Amino acid sequence: MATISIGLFSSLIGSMNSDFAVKLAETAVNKGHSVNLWFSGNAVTLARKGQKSFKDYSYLAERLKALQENGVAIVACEACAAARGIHKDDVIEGIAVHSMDWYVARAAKSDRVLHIGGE
Amino acid sequence: MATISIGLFSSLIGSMNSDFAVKLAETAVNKGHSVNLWFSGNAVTLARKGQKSFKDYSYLAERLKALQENGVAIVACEACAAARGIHKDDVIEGIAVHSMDWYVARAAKSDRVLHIGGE
Amino acid sequence: MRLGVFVSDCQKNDSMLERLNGEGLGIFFVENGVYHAVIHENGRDSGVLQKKGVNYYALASDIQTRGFTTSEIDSRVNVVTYEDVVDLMMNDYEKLIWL
Amino acid sequence: MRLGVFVSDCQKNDSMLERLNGEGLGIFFVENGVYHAVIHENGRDSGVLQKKGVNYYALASDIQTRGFTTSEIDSRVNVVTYEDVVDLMMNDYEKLIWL
Amino acid sequence: MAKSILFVISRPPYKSENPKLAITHAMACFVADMHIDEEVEPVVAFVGDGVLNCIKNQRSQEFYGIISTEQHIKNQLASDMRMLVCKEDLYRLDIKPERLINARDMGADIDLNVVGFNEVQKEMERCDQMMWF
Amino acid sequence: MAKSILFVISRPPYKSENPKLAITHAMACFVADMHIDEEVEPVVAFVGDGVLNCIKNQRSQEFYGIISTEQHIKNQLASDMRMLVCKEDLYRLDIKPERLINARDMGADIDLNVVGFNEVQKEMERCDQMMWF
Repeated sequence: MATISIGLFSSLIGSMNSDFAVKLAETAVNKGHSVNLWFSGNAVTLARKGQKSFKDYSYLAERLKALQENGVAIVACEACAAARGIHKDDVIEGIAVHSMDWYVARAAKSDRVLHIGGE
Repeated sequence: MATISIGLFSSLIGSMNSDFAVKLAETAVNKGHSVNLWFSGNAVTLARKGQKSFKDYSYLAERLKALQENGVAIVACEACAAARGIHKDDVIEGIAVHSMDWYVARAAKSDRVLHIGGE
Repeated sequence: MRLGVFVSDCQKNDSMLERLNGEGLGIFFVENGVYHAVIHENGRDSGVLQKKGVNYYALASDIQTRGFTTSEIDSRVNVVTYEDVVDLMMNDYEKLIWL
Repeated sequence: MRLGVFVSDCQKNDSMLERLNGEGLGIFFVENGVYHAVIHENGRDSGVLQKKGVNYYALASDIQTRGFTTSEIDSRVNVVTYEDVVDLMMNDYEKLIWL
Repeated sequence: MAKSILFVISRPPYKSENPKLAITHAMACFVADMHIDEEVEPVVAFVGDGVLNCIKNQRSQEFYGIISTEQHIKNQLASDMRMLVCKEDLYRLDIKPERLINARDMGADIDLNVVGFNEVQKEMERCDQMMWF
Repeated sequence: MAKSILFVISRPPYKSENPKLAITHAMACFVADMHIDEEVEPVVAFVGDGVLNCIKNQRSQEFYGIISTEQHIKNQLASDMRMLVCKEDLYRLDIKPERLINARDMGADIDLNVVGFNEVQKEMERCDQMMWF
């Protein structure tokens, strides 16, 4: 089985990029692949604790927890998070915070990289 | 002097829409106009406490405080904020949280509305 | 190089797609990119569909989310699931671009 | 109706601009919209500049932020400051659109 | 005397939350008189690629667990909100009238109102304020 | 043996943080060997409207109080990072070579490297991984 790194740069709520990335990660894990998930830019908001679930928008916090329990490394960019007022204590349990070198290192060693660099 | 309502829907960091909206509000206030500033969608992240200042990106928290002290009503959309894990205690002092009817009511009574509805 | 390109938008950013070598190219229509596979703007197919030697894929759930059925998809385009996308990524394409 | 339209992007969404009645229209190039006033893609002016009866404005600071000087701006376009934008909004245009 | 706000939806659905925010902001007009001494009448117009929001049988609930834009539009029709759809854009994108959302199953008295862009432009002149999503 | 990552910048500056994130991610490659047993070599390529990032004399510091994309590019050149700029796009947008950023005042030994798109495509084949911003 292979390793895939997914980098997500688009923001939470309403951006279907987030839904796509999470669903792709779930599918890859179910097929036995190893997955890294990196949030940078506005996507760091996905890592924040206390998101309220609305029926209008996809609510991904629980699914991220499940991914993490299934062995997916989920990491948010430290600087991007701090710039948005999201510090270590604000992050969902099980999601880590690292600087960008973590992502590029993991990506370099992955079999596949899908970098979703939108706004 | 006139009243202008600015609605901002694009997110914090790196989106020059935020810089534009804040600079326009500052200019309008300096000219004696009355200004309402509404954050919805991803722009609610602008209202969050604890944003760290980086030289790379515009840091608007202090300027929002100054605007508010100069009489600008700054309000973030309650549902949009909650969906992103930003609750009343997480918001910069002086910025209010209301539902959308506040904005549409203020806009209806304004002389000019500039609604920046980007992503 | 077998290159997989994800097109997630309905706006025409064909210019970059046009330049990429056709041979071995796979184009994945996902999210609003699926409109390329079902909409006939001004009665014409999307310009993106005109490349020779390309394999086209469109994500079924993204088509159906937007009110279309998979039977409406252009015949050049393969309807795929998330499972298919993962397998194609792993087996058929070495590198991936999200435009 | 005197309508002010803010164009903040360099991509060509002329189609909506084309449809809006020219008479009394003001087009404000701000942020990346200023590229319309300085870039000659394939040697041609931006299609957005071709409308008759329109007043064009470009924000000086947004031009200079991107490495251009105000002397490079197309002669049909008025160079403006934030102060000018506020005055124009209040005095010359009743309604405003941010495209 | 009521004020009116025209909400113009120019972007497709399911790319960002933009079109949904337009609809929720329009709905908020119905209670805006809590804050001011007059009513606020919302009108919604779909133009450009925004007309893609109006295609029925959206299945986002099934695939992504989120309420569809279709359901939002139906709720608005059932609330008697005036909603215009630009004819030229429907034609350009080859979307036939029978594909458009309606809320008759919810007892709505009105349908989406397909009009020429000149009618949208008249609404832009008539309204007191405009918000372009 | 080093791995290489190609960072392709296809969007203009000052619209979103995207191009800057590309550059900061590329810089992070220089310390990636903290995490893995080999070095990671970054290469940056500007294509499409991304070439607009390469125009010199950007004054964002003066007008918006933020470090310019120009300064980021100069820092990279001074760190000897290979940076390609697509010739066809410079031509299309009528950007003359003398308008391009350089970092000679910072003692950089290399300049932005203007190349045909075919060279960018070769780099896409050569690299181990690709990130498209």
